[in-house]
Amino acid sequence: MRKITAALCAVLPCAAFAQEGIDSGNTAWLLTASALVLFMSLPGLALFYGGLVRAKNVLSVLVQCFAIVCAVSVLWLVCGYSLAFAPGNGFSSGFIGGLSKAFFAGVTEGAVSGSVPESLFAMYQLTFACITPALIVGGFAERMKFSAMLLFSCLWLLAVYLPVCHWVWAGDGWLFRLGLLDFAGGTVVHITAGVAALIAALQLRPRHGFPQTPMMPHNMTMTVTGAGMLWVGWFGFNGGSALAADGNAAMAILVTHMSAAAGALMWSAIEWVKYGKPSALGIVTGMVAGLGTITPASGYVGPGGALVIGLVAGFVCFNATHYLKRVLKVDDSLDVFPVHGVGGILGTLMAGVFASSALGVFSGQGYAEGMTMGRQIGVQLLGIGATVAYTALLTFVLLKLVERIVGLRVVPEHESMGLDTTQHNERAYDMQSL
Amino acid sequence: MRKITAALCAVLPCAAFAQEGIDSGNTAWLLTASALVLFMSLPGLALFYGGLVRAKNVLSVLVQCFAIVCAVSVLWLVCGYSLAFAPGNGFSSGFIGGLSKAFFAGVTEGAVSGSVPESLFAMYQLTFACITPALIVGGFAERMKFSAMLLFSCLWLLAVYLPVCHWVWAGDGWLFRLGLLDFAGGTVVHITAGVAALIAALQLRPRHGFPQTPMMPHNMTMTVTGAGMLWVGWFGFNGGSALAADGNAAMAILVTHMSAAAGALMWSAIEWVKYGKPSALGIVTGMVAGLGTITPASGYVGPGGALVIGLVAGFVCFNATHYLKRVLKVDDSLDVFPVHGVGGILGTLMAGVFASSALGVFSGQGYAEGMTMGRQIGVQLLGIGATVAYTALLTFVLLKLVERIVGLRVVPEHESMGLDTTQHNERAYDMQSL
Amino acid sequence: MRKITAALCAVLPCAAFAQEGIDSGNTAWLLTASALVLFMSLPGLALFYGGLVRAKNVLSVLVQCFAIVCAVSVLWLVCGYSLAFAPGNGFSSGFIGGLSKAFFAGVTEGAVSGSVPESLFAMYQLTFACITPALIVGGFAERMKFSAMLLFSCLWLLAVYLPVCHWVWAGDGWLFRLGLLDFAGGTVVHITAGVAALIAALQLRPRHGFPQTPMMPHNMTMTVTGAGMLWVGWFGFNGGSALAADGNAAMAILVTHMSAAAGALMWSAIEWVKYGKPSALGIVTGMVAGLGTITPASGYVGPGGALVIGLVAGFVCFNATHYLKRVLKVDDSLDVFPVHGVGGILGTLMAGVFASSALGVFSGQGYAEGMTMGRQIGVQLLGIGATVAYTALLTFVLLKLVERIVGLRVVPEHESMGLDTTQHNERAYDMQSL
Amino acid sequence: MKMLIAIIKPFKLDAVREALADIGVQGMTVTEVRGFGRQKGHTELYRGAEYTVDLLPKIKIEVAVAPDMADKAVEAILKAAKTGQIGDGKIFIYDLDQTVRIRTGESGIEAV
Amino acid sequence: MKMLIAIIKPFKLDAVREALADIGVQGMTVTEVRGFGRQKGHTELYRGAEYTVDLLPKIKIEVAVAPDMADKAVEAILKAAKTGQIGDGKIFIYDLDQTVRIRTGESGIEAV
Amino acid sequence: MKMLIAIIKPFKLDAVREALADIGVQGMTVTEVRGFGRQKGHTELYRGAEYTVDLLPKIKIEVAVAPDMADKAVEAILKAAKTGQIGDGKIFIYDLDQTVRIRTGESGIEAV
Ligand SMILES: Nc1ncnc2c1ncn2[C@@H]1O[C@H](COP(=O)(O)OP(=O)(O)O)[C@@H](O)[C@H]1O
Ligand SMILES: Nc1ncnc2c1ncn2[C@@H]1O[C@H](COP(=O)(O)OP(=O)(O)O)[C@@H](O)[C@H]1O
Ligand SMILES: Nc1ncnc2c1ncn2[C@@H]1O[C@H](COP(=O)(O)OP(=O)(O)O)[C@@H](O)[C@H]1O
Repeated sequence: MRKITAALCAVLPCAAFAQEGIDSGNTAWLLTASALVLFMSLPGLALFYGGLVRAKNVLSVLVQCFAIVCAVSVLWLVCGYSLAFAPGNGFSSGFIGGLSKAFFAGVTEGAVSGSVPESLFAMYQLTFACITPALIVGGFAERMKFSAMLLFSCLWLLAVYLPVCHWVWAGDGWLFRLGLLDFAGGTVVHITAGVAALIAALQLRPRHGFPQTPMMPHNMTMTVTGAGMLWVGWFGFNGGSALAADGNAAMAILVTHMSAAAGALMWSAIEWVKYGKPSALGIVTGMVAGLGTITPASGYVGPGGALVIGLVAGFVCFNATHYLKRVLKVDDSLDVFPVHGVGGILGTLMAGVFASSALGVFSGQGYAEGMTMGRQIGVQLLGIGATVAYTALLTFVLLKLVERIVGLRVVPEHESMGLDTTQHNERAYDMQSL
Repeated sequence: MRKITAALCAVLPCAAFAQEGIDSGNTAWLLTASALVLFMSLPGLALFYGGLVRAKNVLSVLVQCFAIVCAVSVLWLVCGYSLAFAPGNGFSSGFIGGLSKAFFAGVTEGAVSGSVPESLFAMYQLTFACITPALIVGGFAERMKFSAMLLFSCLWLLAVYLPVCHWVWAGDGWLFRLGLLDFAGGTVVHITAGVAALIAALQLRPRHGFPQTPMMPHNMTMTVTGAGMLWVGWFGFNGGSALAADGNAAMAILVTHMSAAAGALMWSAIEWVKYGKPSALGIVTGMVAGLGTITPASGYVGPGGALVIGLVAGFVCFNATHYLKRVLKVDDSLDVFPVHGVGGILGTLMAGVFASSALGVFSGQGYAEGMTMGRQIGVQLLGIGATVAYTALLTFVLLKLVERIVGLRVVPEHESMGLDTTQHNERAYDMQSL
Repeated sequence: MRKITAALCAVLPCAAFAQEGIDSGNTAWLLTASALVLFMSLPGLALFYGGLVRAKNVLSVLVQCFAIVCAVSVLWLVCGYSLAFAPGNGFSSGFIGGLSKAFFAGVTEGAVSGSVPESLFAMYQLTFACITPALIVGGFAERMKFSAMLLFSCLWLLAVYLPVCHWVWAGDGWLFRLGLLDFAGGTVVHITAGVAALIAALQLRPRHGFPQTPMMPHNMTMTVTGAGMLWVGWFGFNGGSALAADGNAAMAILVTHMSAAAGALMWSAIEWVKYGKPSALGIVTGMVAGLGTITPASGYVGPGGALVIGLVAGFVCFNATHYLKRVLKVDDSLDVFPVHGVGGILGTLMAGVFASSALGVFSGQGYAEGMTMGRQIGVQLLGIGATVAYTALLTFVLLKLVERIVGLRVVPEHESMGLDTTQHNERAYDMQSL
Repeated sequence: MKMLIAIIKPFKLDAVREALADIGVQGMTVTEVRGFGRQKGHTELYRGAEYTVDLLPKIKIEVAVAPDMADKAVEAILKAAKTGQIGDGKIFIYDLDQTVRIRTGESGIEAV
Repeated sequence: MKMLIAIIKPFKLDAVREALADIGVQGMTVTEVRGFGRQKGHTELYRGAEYTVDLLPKIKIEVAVAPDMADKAVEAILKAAKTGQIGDGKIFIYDLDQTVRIRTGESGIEAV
Repeated sequence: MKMLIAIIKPFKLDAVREALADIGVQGMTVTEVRGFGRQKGHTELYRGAEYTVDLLPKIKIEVAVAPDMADKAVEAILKAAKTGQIGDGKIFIYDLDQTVRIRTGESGIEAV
């Protein structure tokens, strides 16, 4: 999303640019991309996650995804967009935006950002802010109170997402200024969500019965449906981050697609070798790993690089999932950290490698002027480290806070009855109603 | 959809305009928007409704939505598009279009409407004509004969939808000329559908067992899936109504999104306070209320106004639903009137308020030249009143007619066996097939 | 897809054209169309097919669709795109492309194809290459080994899809040079898939229990959901094949929509007359027949022609299905041949008729210069004949080969236990997990 | 104690439940089953072919009652479940050896 | 009267139904159940971990027959449901106290 | 032989299965049912209205045991399934006339 911020740099100082023309083709694509990224959250991710939990908890997952999207949207209007993308003040300007765009001040029908309406840029970015906390749901699924979940998600958006987004994508963000390559959210979205899910899983402790009792997905067809939607929606996620309908966007969706395919095939191959059979859950999980991992790299690498990135994603995320759940016995319910967190780290790193234009068939679009592979990897490592550390610390503190205020976890009886009945007074399925 | 008609005004008198250039960006967005609005009907609305009925009737709802889309499409080709959008004749021209475009006469590959191909304008408008009668299905669900449903939907399209569409969106429509603000179908779509559903619910009388027997949704995950699709598709519904990929479209999707979020949060909050727990059905119903309500206002208001519109929508539609179903005991099966009808009325009214550019943070894009808030509200009230009255009367008459011809309701035994088996010879689920 | 190849003609000889400008509107539409066609495969077609099989096999169908998309994508990168679209060598150039674009050589961010980035053209075409072998899955569903399915699909892509695609859509393809009208894949996609499914069904022999035991769809709501997605996605399939956001694309989606509606209504009408009740499966199957049949014609015909094409599609495909399954007792499990194969043949033929600009209200966009209806029909017949014969022969040989290497069919016990457990170690539904 | 096991038409469940409540029956267990008897199933369409579905959906109700209540309970079910058309179902009556309430460990008639 | 309750492998349902029809059994009730016995379940994959699923899907068939038909019916089920591998299932036979046909109120053997 | 049919709370299934395994019970059949007794259901929300759901999900376990095992098995179920709150369920005990293992045709106690 390099261009975003470049564009913003130019635009922010003077609103007079608003008169400048918008490009209808770029606008058409970003309108579409906004719909696609919303589609990833609702119903894509909701179904992907919902199918994986037990029948007694599926509605709780769906409601959580919906409620997060709604609450984040209102926060975005109030101050979120401004804190992420308005120019910051003085010393803190590298860390957090100012309030000059609170309540979308100045985001009128005529305001322009780059070659698209600023209202569209704000809408598009909102869809990213929505899906990030929704991803975390997978870490604490099947045991968190709804009230705690909602409070935590709002606080987390304000305290974690908005600052990190500013660091990486705002023109005055400190990581942006260092030249961090994160095209569509390896650090901003996947690392923050993955790390937060891990911390939440640790702090909430495992679901009752874990790990002896198998907690099988209640509806794998729902998960596969959601997976297909995620794949399609990711075209908007990565392709839209070019903020234009051009070669950059086109190449972004092509490499995104290749990495998804490679990740899926790798995960399936490992299962096939190890267990004799490739599974549905395996192929779609590998696909998500491939998609998450290519995300930061998608605007910088070529198809050959994408193939390698996807294969590495499938391999590493498979083993990370296995290690975390089976060896360390951490109950990150839907494996958010090993897939998104690890994928985001891997991808941010590999963006620094495969952006190089000197790798033959594995070449990317090349580094910024004056950048070398060594220095770029250094910046990528710094970005990863800062994001991981900041997210882990803040998430821990916020969860402690929420625990104090409303408590984190439902009582054991409610956990065994399921969250649908106890948190939402509903059952998902009623095939017998006469 | 002001621009639609403005554009049409210019285009209709002389087909020579067809040579004028089309804008590829605007065309790209309207192609996409057409797909999005079709997606709202199939499978979006079909799933949203289908999940809410009992398992024995789910296919009947799905088939009804499909059949309506198909039948309306053919009618649109034959005469629908022409009656809605071709210039009318003489005295009647404010009320109904002429037949000069029947069988898409003149709608060639080269014909242009505004800055897009006229074939695209016709296609886009068709998707609105499809979803409107499909919305009515919720009013008479679980008890209407398929033959009666199909006949009624066709007649209703011709006698209600096409005229009202002409009034509001054709350059020579009487409400259009008065300056009614209805950007994307508060009157044309939501009020007509809501009122028709109410009349149908009254005329068909309640489902057997209503209201003592609870008739619980058979698959809430299906309903939530459909809700997510509706939200996404609505970007095409409201954003596409700008007929261009510009700031107007961008702002339309932003305010649409905000109203959906606000409606959902409000409905959830009421449930939380009143019953101690927010439900999945509640959050998605509030979302639909927010979306339906912002529809007529979406091209005229700003984000602050949208927030208010969404909150009001959640509050009023919740209470309307409760009142109609629990107090008046009207069996509008899936609450079409209290959500779409009431929402459409509210939204058309509030469009007249929040279009004002003098409301500070709640300002909109301003009134047309020479219009004041008072006069605008007067026009809005007139539009609402005329649409409600005309729709109610015609719907009543058409149902009487259909009753005469084929009868409206299935026999009680068939109702208790379910419409899937008795009307379509199928069962939705067969998990036991060996 | 005439323009594709016309554009390619211009582009292929000299890569220097890469500097030429791209159109952001056309690019925006093709980005969207790529997402839409991917959406047709995942989850559209997967759900459409998945709902029709028995509960014990649904995951196998979903995994097959996913695995095909993944494997085809990697093959496309390696050599597929090049063999289909790079200029061929010498004598063979009419039959298969060369390897000059293997590993996407030269498909850089800056490369242009017509008015869009070449990477986008390659991506868009890839989505067609993915769905074609996925369509074949319906022919051998519920009994083929996963390993055999994967091997067969890869070989089939290389040996059947890529050559036929080159014949019809590459500038030096022999059928392209003859002037075959196949806008979006009547021969390339539907005839090849339909014929291959038929051959596969014959060679694998019927499912155990066919035809005495009814093998009812396990979840018709899933099938209807997939059908809705297919309809929407088809806008990208046919509309995107214009490779531009213009009147050609707009008319393509309009006629696509009309044919779908007409096919659905016709199929329903036949059921209504014949069995007294129209079914859900009937209406969606008629819709798919209408869509498949209009595909080759979609860029050349008008709405009137589309109506006729849809009606004919519904009528002929209904009877073909009945004849093949009930009279000939061929177990093409999900009726791929009678719907897609027969539809593709019909549509390719009727494209030759309804392209004529001399049919009054049924007129199309007219023939190429120097072409008459008689000659055009001759070319269409030749294209159909060559595609059918080539596909049948090659599919037969490839299946024999795969049979030798890994065997085609699961053992009877596994067939009766279901492919989900035996091939993928999973169950689709587990509503009892506690 | 007696155990009455009735197979009824699904839409009669509410009526039967009420009828049993009226005579003081305090508990029951309900299962979804499929069955056939005289009633021979119906046809379903599948892409242009009609199939016969033999097994029709039914509801099975299990009610344990004290021996002296058995006749009254049978009576109540008969009345509530009857439509007079084939497929109305059957009542099967078993002798129960023993009944135990899990919560209290009580057994015999008090446990019903 | 006797009530035979057989637990069989799901894919044997059709065969058993036909075998019973052949000897003149006119009705039955079918329930989906899960069970285990000697047969100990199978493993399933879940993101890189294998789990054992103990309870396997089975079909329960209930058939009420006149006492003199019981042996023939058992025979028929045995023959039709047998694969010779573990997990083939069981037949449990109960004495029925009484049987009533809801449609007519008939009871006893005529009601079967 | 005795057939124990227990209706228990769904989340107690694992505990009961283990308790029975511990005393050597080798097989069982499980069905999902719904029921009510003292426990009267709960309310559910539906668009601004609360409804009472009478029939609650329960699990039915069927275990055939040799007569001398019956008491031990009842004991085991009682202990494992009890929460002390209403809705814990019931155990119904039937006499079994006969048991047959389909795979081998064995009958009687060996068939259990
Ligand atoms: N012999 C039987 N054994 C077990 N269940 C039976 C038997 N006969 C009937 N049933 C059950 O009762 C249901 C209704 O029986 P049916 O014979 O159709 O009713 P009726 O003869 O009273 O009209 C069947 O669907 C089946 O579930
Ligand atoms: N003691 C028992 N009580 C109740 N049901 C049983 C019992 N033993 C077996 N079953 C049922 O019979 C099915 C098949 O039993 P299994 O022992 O696996 O077969 P077999 O020993 O004949 O090979 C089980 O899945 C279970 O449903
Ligand atoms: N008389 C009965 N006949 C059949 N099943 C019963 C009967 N009483 C209770 N049950 C079953 O047992 C379950 C638990 O019964 P309940 O009375 O709520 O428990 P308790 O009284 O032991 O607290 C019920 O849901 C129902 O399935």
